[in-house]
Amino acid sequence: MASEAHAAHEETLALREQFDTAEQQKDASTLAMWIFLITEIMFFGGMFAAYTIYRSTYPTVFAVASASLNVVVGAINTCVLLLSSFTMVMAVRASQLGQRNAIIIFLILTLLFGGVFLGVKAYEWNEKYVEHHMPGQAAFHLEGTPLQGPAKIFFSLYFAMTGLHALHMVVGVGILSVLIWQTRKGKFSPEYFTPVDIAGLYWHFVDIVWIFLFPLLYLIDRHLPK
Amino acid sequence: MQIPLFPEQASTISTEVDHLLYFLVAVSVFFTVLIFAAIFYFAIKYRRRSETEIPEHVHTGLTLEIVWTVIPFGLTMIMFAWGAAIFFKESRPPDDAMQIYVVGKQWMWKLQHMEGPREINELHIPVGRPVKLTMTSEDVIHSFFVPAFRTKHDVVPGRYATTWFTATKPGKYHLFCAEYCGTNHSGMIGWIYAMEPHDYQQWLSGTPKGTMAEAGAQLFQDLACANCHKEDGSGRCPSLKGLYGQTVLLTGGSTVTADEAYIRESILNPAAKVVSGYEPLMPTFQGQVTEENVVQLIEYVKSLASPPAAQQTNQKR
Amino acid sequence: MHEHIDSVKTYALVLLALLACTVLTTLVAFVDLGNFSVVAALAIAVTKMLLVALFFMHVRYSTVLTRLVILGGLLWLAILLLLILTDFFTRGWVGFPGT
Amino acid sequence: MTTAVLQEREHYLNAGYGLKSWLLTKDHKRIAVLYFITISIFFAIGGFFASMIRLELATPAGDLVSSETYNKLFTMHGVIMVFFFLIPSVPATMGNFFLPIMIGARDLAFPKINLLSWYLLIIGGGFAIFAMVAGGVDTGWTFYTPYSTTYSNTYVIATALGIFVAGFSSILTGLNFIVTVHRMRAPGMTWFRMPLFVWANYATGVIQVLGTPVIAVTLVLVFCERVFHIGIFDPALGGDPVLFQHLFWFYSHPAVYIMVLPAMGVISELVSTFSRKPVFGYPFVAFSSMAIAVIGFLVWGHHLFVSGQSLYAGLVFSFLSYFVAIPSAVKVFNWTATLYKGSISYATPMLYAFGFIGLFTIGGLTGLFVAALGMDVHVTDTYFVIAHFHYVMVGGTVMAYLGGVHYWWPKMTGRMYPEGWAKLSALFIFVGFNLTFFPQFILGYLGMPRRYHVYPPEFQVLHLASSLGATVLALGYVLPAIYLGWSLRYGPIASANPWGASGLEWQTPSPPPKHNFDQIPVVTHEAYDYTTVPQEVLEVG
Repeated sequence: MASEAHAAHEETLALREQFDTAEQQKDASTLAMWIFLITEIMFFGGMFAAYTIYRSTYPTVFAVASASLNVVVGAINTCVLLLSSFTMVMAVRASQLGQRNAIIIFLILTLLFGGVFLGVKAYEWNEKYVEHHMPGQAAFHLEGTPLQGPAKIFFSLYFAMTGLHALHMVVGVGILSVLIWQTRKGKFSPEYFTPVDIAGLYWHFVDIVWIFLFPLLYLIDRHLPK
Repeated sequence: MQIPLFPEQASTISTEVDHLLYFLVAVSVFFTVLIFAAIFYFAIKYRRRSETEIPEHVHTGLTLEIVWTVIPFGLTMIMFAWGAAIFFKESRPPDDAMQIYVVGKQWMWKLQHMEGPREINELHIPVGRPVKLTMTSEDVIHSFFVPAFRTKHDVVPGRYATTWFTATKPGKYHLFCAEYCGTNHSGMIGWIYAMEPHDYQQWLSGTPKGTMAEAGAQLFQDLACANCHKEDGSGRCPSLKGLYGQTVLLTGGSTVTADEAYIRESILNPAAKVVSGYEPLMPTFQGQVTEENVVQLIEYVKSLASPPAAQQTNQKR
Repeated sequence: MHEHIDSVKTYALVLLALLACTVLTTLVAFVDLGNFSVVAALAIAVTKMLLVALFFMHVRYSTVLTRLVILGGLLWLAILLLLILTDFFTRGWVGFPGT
Repeated sequence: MTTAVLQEREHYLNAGYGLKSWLLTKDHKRIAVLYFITISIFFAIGGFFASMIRLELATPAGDLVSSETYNKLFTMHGVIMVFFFLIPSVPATMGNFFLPIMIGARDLAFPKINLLSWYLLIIGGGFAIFAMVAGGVDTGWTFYTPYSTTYSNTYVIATALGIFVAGFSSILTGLNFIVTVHRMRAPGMTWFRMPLFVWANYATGVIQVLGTPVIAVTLVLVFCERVFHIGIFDPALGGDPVLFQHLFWFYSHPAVYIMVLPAMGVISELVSTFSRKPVFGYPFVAFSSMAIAVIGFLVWGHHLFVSGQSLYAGLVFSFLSYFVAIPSAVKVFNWTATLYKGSISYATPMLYAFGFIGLFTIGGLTGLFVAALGMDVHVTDTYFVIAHFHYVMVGGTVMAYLGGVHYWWPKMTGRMYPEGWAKLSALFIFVGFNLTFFPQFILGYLGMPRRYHVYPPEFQVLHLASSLGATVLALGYVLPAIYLGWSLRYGPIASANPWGASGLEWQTPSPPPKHNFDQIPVVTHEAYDYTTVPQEVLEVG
């Protein structure tokens, strides 16, 4: 393979012309996805930094504002997302085994759970909107009270963090749809299923972000009397 | 018109900063000359004499690598320690410093003396006496910069920044805003007049009467603060007598030192830190008082710190 | 690296553990642990992250390079948070004039 | 070799004609050329703003443009030069073109993503240019809050969006480079056989990948705050503007190394080739790139010494800042030592390399001034800082960029540039640059604040010297644009290896074929082994 001329292989999905072997191509794609995920860590990291600073500056206001979030809905939604991660990894497993129908079923389930998560998120946001919890909204619920400023910061972070998380979910849903279509067309085999594999990595990463967002946003000092 | 090549030294710190400068320049000149000389020397001595020559391999010397890692590192540590020593001095105003309040806004400097006089874009100070500036901004970030004093500090909205200097030479010195603040940033300039102490007293006596604390006391009445903050502690809110400088116990068990920042926050955002044992009843005064009013109120609260009261901590119940 | 195919049982157990952790973290939040509330919440979250990463993301079988990349990412996040905190947590330390 | 022969042989330039063959290309070499054209345009725009600034500052009064316009001029100069010229400069052009060839690969690992990066830069640049044309932006390239979020009524959002999108271009380039270096090296191309240019671009990739997302999210927060008035950095609501500065500089300080590290890589190539010796202390130079990439992330707080950051954070950041000075010094010493007992040619690229080493030394040493806490209090936000970073960014990066362009010009275009004109323009640039920026050190220590439209009259003489220097510098930049353009058609045909260099890129024809190598090379020796260069090739050079 070393001194192979460039035209030695036809370009296919499983092996593009710049690579020598399928193994090399798969390694490159996986590595690229992991590197992309650490850029995502830093992307969310900027907001986690802002969150850390403000929560330590305004602990009580953050607790009060956090208490207005619906903890039951939040917990259920967390479980839904974890379920979707499970179905995703099952889809990857099915691709390893080359079970095309199973891939499709698990991908559809993942898509479904992702959709439920987004739906619940939309419901929660709507609730926030109706209750005038949105910063920047006219008649913010704490307008005029001394809590107003830091509470606005909490809700700004809440919407920015959950919003960007949801945006990642939407992108994930798009990717899943493409994968389902590609699986139906028979693009994947036990020898080549890199797209399913790295889409899985992405989906699990988005799950991990939520694993941190849930306690940090919903569960601040719930024991305090309100 | 004279062409300056070196700024005036007009404060105690300025000579120290300049000494550090001499050291840094000496190190820099040494290394710059070394590198330039080496390049010129090698480039001429080892110029290519035939197109086909291939010079002999020179092996990397580990010793050399260590030498030119360790020596510069040692030098930089001297720079670090020296710079840090000056910075520490610049950061900690002496206790006996004369207090000036500075409020920056687009695009002017507003300065208040404790004795009452208020100035715009001009500051009169005596030489030989430390001057502490407590600074805030009404809008964007500004920066209080007096090149002749080698003093600069950003003036950030929403909080107090402090810096200090002791002028050593009477004269008229530039005051610049050094942090970009919008359209007329370059117009946000003024003058510092450093004066002999007796000239300063003379200048002071020619200004209107009424100290900052008195202005603050008036505000305290006008804003009806006294209705709740009763001096004997019988009001719905804690007494402010002797508060300044004390450790205050807060709801939730944490404590805070009652400094300028805490008093300012308590006026503008009272619920942020509530004194233990009190209800968060106080309304915010954001929008009702200017930054200048706030510093007058602070001066008033500070004036209540009579020595006997300062012995007790400000905890109710 | 995909010669390793985990069993459905493994994945199901991991899922159960994750769901249990979710319930646990929710319940713990209602117990007054003082400052340890945050510690508990983060400890559980880190556990969940490890479960997802090691099993669902196959970090257990991944190459040294991949692990280095992940550790690098977490290390950089720590740098961002810690060095910002050196500022915010030491702001009051200069001392109070007059005391 | 005659023109006829050149035209017969298929290479990347004649592998297809027409706009589509360029705009949809996946060939890293063509994408590099697209980048080259793009950033040259941005450099011209940024340079135009710079000349307007220097023209205005020739007199102390604000007589040429209004304050509003002046503020927009320096903001757009900074935004265009930093985000649309310096950050893509070396990696996106020469890195893109030569990194795969230097490690013996047919292309980058992800050619489509590479093309996508270019389109992202174009889209980002489109937003920035829209902001300029629609009315400009006046926040300074640093976007400090609350001015940028609440007080400025210029096109902040469009500009921020432009930077956001261009940031992803930078991330994807870095990602592509890292994966390529890990996975695409030719047989025998071990890590310590890679040219130092590859090491430098790899280290740059690490910074791009880890730093850029933070500025992206910071700009998102600024965007939200500006649009919805929600107060993440707004002091009126309890927010902290200094937090913005932390997040901004977490990226923007390492970004300085994104700009200068690849330039250092170019210098390693030039110094080695034109003294026909391996770079002295190769592993130290390679590791110093990695050290700069890592330590560069630990020092951002030195931009905040007077901002109201805590005293102790200031100490920590000042201390750490000195650590990043060491690897830079190690590089300079090693380059200089490479000249020792070499066979030194005075070809134009080498002149630029000499210029780089000298000017970067001054830029680096003045960095020690601004890292010293007590000194920085006086010189920060003055012309001293301006002079310091222009010595690094222009005296350093732009010098290396031009040196690299001249060095690889024959490889990229198949034509030689005119040596005499090139030497003349290198001289203009060196003299003009020093005349422009050296007086600014003195101005800064005198206390001349940066971003001043109107200034006290006693500073005029030094400002005038600076403006005169800028004229010479501008001439030095216009000349290459003319003679390089001329050489595309009339320059002498270049041989495969006109310099007698040793890298893999010189073992393919000029210009390289579409797939870089007819045979993937097998690497059997260290980088910079000039004994492997055939005698007849050396004679041609």
